[in-house]
Amino acid sequence: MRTFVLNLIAHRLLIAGLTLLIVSFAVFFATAMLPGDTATILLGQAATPEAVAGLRAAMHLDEPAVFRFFRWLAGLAQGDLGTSYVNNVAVADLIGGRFVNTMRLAGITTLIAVPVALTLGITAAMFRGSLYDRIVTILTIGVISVPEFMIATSAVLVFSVYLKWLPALSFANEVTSFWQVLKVYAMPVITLAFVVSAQMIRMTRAAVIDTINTPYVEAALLKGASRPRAVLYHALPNAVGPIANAIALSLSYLVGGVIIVETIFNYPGVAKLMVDGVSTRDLPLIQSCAIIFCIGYLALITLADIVAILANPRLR
Amino acid sequence: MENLVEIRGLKVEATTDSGRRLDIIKGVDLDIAPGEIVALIGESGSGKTTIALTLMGYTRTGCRISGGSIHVAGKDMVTLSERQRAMIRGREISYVPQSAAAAFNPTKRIIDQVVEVTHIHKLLPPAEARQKAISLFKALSLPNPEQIGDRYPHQVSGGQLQRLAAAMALISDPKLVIFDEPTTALDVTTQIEVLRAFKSVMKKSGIAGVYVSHDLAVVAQIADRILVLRNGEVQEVGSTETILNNAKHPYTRELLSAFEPKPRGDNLGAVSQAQPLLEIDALTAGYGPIQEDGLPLVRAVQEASITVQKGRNLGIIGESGCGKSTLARSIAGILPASSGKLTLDGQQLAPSARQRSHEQLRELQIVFQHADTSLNPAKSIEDILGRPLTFYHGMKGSQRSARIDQLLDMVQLPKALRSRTPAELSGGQKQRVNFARALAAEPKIILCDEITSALDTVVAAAVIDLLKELQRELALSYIFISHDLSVVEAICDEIVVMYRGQKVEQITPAISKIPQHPYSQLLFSSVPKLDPNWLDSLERDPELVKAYGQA
Amino acid sequence: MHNKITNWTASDDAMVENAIRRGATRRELLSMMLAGGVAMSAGGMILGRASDAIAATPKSGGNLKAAGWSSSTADTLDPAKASLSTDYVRCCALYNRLTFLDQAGIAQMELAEKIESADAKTWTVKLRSGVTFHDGKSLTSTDVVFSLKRHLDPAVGSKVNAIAKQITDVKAVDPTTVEIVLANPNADLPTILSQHHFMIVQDGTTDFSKGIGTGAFKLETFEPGVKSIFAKNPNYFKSGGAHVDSFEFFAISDDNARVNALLSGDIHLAASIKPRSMRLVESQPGFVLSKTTSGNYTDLNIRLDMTPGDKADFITGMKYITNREQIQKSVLRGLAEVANDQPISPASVYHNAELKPKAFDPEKAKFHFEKAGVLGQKIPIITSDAATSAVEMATIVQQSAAEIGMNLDVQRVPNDGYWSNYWLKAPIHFGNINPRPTPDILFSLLYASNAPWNESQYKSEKFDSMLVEARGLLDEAKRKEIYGQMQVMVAEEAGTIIPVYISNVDAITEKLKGLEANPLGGMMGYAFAEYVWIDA
Amino acid sequence: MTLSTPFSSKVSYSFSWVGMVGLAIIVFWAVIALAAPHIIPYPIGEIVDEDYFGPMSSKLLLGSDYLGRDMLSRLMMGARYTVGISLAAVCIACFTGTALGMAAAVIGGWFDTILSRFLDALNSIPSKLSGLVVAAAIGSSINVLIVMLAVIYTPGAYRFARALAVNVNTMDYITVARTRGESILYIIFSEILPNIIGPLLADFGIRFVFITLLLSGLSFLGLGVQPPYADWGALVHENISGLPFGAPAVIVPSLAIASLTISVNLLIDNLPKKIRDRSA
Repeated sequence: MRTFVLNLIAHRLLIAGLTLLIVSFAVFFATAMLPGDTATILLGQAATPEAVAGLRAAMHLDEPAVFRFFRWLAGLAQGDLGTSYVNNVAVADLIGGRFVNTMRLAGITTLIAVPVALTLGITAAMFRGSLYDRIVTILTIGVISVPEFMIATSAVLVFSVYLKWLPALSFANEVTSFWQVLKVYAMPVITLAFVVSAQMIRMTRAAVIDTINTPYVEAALLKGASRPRAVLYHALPNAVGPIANAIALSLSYLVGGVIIVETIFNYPGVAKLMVDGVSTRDLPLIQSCAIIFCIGYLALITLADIVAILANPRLR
Repeated sequence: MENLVEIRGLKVEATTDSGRRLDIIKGVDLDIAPGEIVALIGESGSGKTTIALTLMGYTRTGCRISGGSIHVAGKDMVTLSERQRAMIRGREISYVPQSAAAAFNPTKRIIDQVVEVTHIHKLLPPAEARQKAISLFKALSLPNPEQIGDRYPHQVSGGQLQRLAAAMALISDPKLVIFDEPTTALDVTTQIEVLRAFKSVMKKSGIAGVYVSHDLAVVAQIADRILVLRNGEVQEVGSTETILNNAKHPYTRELLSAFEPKPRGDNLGAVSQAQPLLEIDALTAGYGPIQEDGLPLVRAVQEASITVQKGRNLGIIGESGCGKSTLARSIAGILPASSGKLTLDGQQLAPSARQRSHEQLRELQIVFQHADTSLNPAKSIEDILGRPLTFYHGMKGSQRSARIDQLLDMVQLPKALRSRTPAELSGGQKQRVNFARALAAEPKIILCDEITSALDTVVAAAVIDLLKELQRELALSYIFISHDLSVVEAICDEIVVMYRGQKVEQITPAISKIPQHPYSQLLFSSVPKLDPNWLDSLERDPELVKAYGQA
Repeated sequence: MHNKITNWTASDDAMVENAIRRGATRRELLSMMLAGGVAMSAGGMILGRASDAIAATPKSGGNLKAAGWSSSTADTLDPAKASLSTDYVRCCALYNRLTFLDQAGIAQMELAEKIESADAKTWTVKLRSGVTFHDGKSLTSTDVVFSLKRHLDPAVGSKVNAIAKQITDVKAVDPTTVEIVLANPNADLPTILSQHHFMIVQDGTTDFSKGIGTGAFKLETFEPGVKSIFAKNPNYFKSGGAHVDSFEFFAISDDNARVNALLSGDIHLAASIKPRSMRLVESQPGFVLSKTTSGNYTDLNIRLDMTPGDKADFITGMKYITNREQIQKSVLRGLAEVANDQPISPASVYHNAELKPKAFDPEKAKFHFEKAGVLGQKIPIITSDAATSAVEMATIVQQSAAEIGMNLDVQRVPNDGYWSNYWLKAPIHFGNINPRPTPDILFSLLYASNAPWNESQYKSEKFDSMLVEARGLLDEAKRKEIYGQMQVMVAEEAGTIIPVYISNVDAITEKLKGLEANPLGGMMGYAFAEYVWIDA
Repeated sequence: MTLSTPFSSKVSYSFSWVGMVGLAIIVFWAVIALAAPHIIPYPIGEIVDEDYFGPMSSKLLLGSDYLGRDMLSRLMMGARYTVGISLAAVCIACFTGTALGMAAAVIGGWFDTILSRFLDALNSIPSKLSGLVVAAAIGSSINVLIVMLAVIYTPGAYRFARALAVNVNTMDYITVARTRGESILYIIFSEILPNIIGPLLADFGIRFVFITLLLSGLSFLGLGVQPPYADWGALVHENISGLPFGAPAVIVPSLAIASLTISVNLLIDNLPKKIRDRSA
């Protein structure tokens, strides 16, 4: 049985690897199609034909795209993300600190959003059809229908400009104490939590309701179990798979989808870095960022799959 | 003696999709004395489970108790608060569900679920609860009583799970246990063991019981009293003896008559020169990766050779997992056989349905066990029956419409049903439509895979009669796959017994060929009889049971 | 979105920089150069508190925080490559130039003690002594030679390569003297050397990430696209040095977020805010707007060598259909002056006040469109938020045109890549030109036949010869007259419609003192960090 | 628990009032979108107010925007873009995703594996960033926007439809159809689709909301509908400076987005049910 599970997990990892390969291929060629010649852009007004040709050769831009793809892939495999076209810094150095920032923001948001979303989703399912359930359902739709820049801007206006409780920017103030961490991260995290929670709440509610209607939950109720016990102890463990999947999908947004929040709170994360890369046609940077987002997504999805496998004794 | 249970004028109402309320239980009275086992019997939808559940003050979604009183051990379950009811559930009254496989939580260990009641009601410390569970496992003659609880539900067999469910119900020493068709999903050989285990434990501890079933023969073995229900009303009440021998109500008689030996339409003489219609030669089929020898890893059917004669019916009988359904799927080309040969009316059939010709597909039709899943719920009966007419015979418009009417007529369904969807039909009606669809192709042979097992006794008998009648009219042949010997006996000229993927024996009941193979003997002897003493007097060779029993 | 990404126009912001300084020396030579400068602007002022600021005594200490509007991983500390406003701010903090422009647009000496020439062709630069770099090394002539020669090396990719090309030779005469030889006489050299790109770096520098200069601040942290932190340079050669102890600079590209950061007290200065945000800043106590009227403008360019710009009547029609008052009032909320289709703003002494803006006249426009045979045709106009207010201007022109049956198809394209992919290339598109210190530079860059950024492909031999003639002239009145005529030529003949000169508005907290008007750019010509102080 | 009681032959529909309110709001916006060019009080590019972020008045019912343009007119025209683009994109995404998802479930094998991997790969790139790259590569016109949004949301629709279809695919009636010799297309559209259409519609609703929001997110990044037109998200964004003053210019389009997305979901959660009145 153990080897069976290990095989399943290995299979999932293999699939993730295969997907990553497809992604890297797609990313490379999509970015290679961006208009504007990199060499010309880089040289700016000093772009004489000879200089352009020289730079193209130096950057291997004169080679067929397929060669460049494999060159890039080989580099990636060795952990070499390449060198930024724009400022000649190793892409890994550019991404490094930003990646930590992105992960920190995503991590804190996860810590807040996931428990809240699960609680709301599960309780809504537990009291399905009640006023509470209706309110939660309407609110989740309501919240996701407000553009996130609107949420963020309103929050800044209220908490920073008028009340002056929280800083408007997320990095401008040096963070030294836990209290400051709370203050600095409060607004971006709340904004993001709004954005990612709604879907988690909906999916959790649906998944739990699916399992609530099973004979074993009825059997638990007929054993005299209270409704909360029947839901938490009997229904929930069986809903782990779909819930993990919903969480993974929502959290993947935190890796690459936070560009608006990063912009408004001036938070130096990877998404903003990638936008910079697009503006400056810094292909190695764009490609590396895209690959990071894809790895993040695939890691989350694969993790959710593995959690689902481990949570199911039939597969264990 | 004071009654343990007194139900007076119980009414349960259900709310329909359109918000209309209607009574599904229409004023039922019921008394149960301490230690007495009362059976509730009736076809599906008669309200027997609903009544049983109200004893715990429980109704399923959309239903509610609208009238009457339910006194259990002096407390009225109707007026209690939900919290008070929960105090009683599992502790004073417990429940053994119809399908233990579904009622066990797949993600929890069995022992944890068995002792959960003691935890919820704080009856016993965990260690003691565990000991008690193990002693119950022993009493229910479960193998490895010490360890079995540490397994997950999917790791034990259906019969064992059903007994484990009983242990779960008994661990709190309840005053009343509700058995909801606890053996319906089991094989006959397994059913005997489970019934015996239930009966001995109940008698020993003097617990009262409510036994819900549609199977009169099973009920006869365990119940002291029988309550016959139909459409939410009590038709007849009496001791088991009285009901079996002196039934007054016509519905009860109908139930009883389903057990009478059927007169066989003897068409054997008519087709004296037997012509082979379908020849199955050394067929092997299964699942899993293909091994070096070119055969799959799991061989559900091994080297089966069977011949069906024109105009005659073949029964394939065996218990769950014997490979009979796999055989049917291989014949139909759904699961291509790995080796062996199939010949239909002289033409060799390709293993996969995809490679078979239009005509070949038409000539061999298959009817599945579950009419619920075999009929597309999104389509009307008219569309379901019309499709094969268009597909195979190119029929359109009024011609097609007329033929649909004919088909409905053939399976004895009113024409008014044609615009309905399957969900609006009863189980028996659905199975008839399912069958009519096969007829629409005008096949030479129909594979019937357990088509009556999901039906109530009375309905199943009617469907079998219909099949026989159609055979006489249309010169069809059937391959009838079932685990129910009485059904197969009623319609088949020859019976193939299968065990673990192999054909064990072929018998011909019409010419009194009696089973010789020990497994066949075990199987045949395990079919319950209407005699209340049948179970107690049944003697089975323990060696045989050990060798072939699955429980 | 005011992201000026890869904005080459902005890259020349440096050229127009000036600074305000106490105790700067003046040389006779410079008075001659007055001609090249820009007069004190009437518009440049700090609203409501100019006099306070001048009267107040600077206070030392505090940590200055300010936000610009654009930044990316392309951020650099190499003055030759600086191309964004944030680059200029950083370079101004770290380095010095040989000269700088004061608020009157007059070149003043900074690292140079004096700059002299007999023929305006061979120049001698005498360096100030006792100036040290952040790493302790003294400034010598080799540093200056290295810094200037870099611009001539194509491999460096200097943004002012085209301007630097007139320098044929630079050599160190002695440790404090440098000789510069030009291809042709140019009296404007001291002004040219005041551009940001000509900042002096240490000889042999290849890695600019350390930011070693002679400036008022030392680099502490530099994260491209994120932020920079500077500490006061205790050994600054100017007496007193910077007032603040440290200076943190970054960019917030979202206009609202920038304003909100200021209002919440996170920063002291929010650069270049949109007119629509002014009301919020004004409504909050403790904050003021610093307005700088300069020669910045957004123009509609119609290429003369492509359809429909090859029909003169089309261009005339477009000039009449452009409602300059409405752009000035509605788009820019009054923070602009109506312009007359030529680049020399009223802030310059060379501005031709006789040349009146074309009045909004739909009837005349219709007449000209009909004459050009384009009425009713669908004419695409490329616009982008990359050019300040270009999208709003486009919609105003579009709306006016629609009323006379002229179908202008406004196509907004992303900021990103606008300057490399659309600017100068599309038949009708918007541009955004930052102020330049002299008409010579403006005309050379934008209107001469061989101008690198000839937005409408205007070609006139007469114009070219007038440009050369004016450059050599020492007669101020004559020079002004020629420039006046050239303005008329541009307004009448070129395909560039310049509806208004746009003011720059920086929003600041009242605690920030010492920020003064600078006619040539916001944030005191990007060099504010050295001069301001925080009045706690 | 099914009860076999006599069937009534009458078929009726139940439509809860919540669903009706949702439908009414959608119809309202659809009518506005269709009629907008004929009923807007002012041309949407015309500056009618000397002031900006003007309040509601009898002349300008919803006040004025940041340039002094009439908000009512802009909002009405915006309905065309928000409703039109989102609807077109969500239709394309859901149709493509559903068709491919069902095909993958029915055909299985390599087809399923490759398609699933490919669409998973597509899904793994953050939507706003891929939007940015696409817009940088080929510019942004309405058609590009629709196709881009559709492509971004196709993998999700695919995943969802495939999961549903895989379940249905195990049903016996599909096996019956296969052994009858039916084609893949027949099985997909005639046997599977009708059984998963309900959940698909619910998915359609939530995807519609996401597309509307992504559209507004793209306007934040400077992509989107061409001026002087603007979708609602763009209206919110361009006027967000008016938020501190509670300007109708920013509040009204926000409410419009919320009203549309919420009512789409209310309608889908409460679609009219066909009721055959039978017990339990």
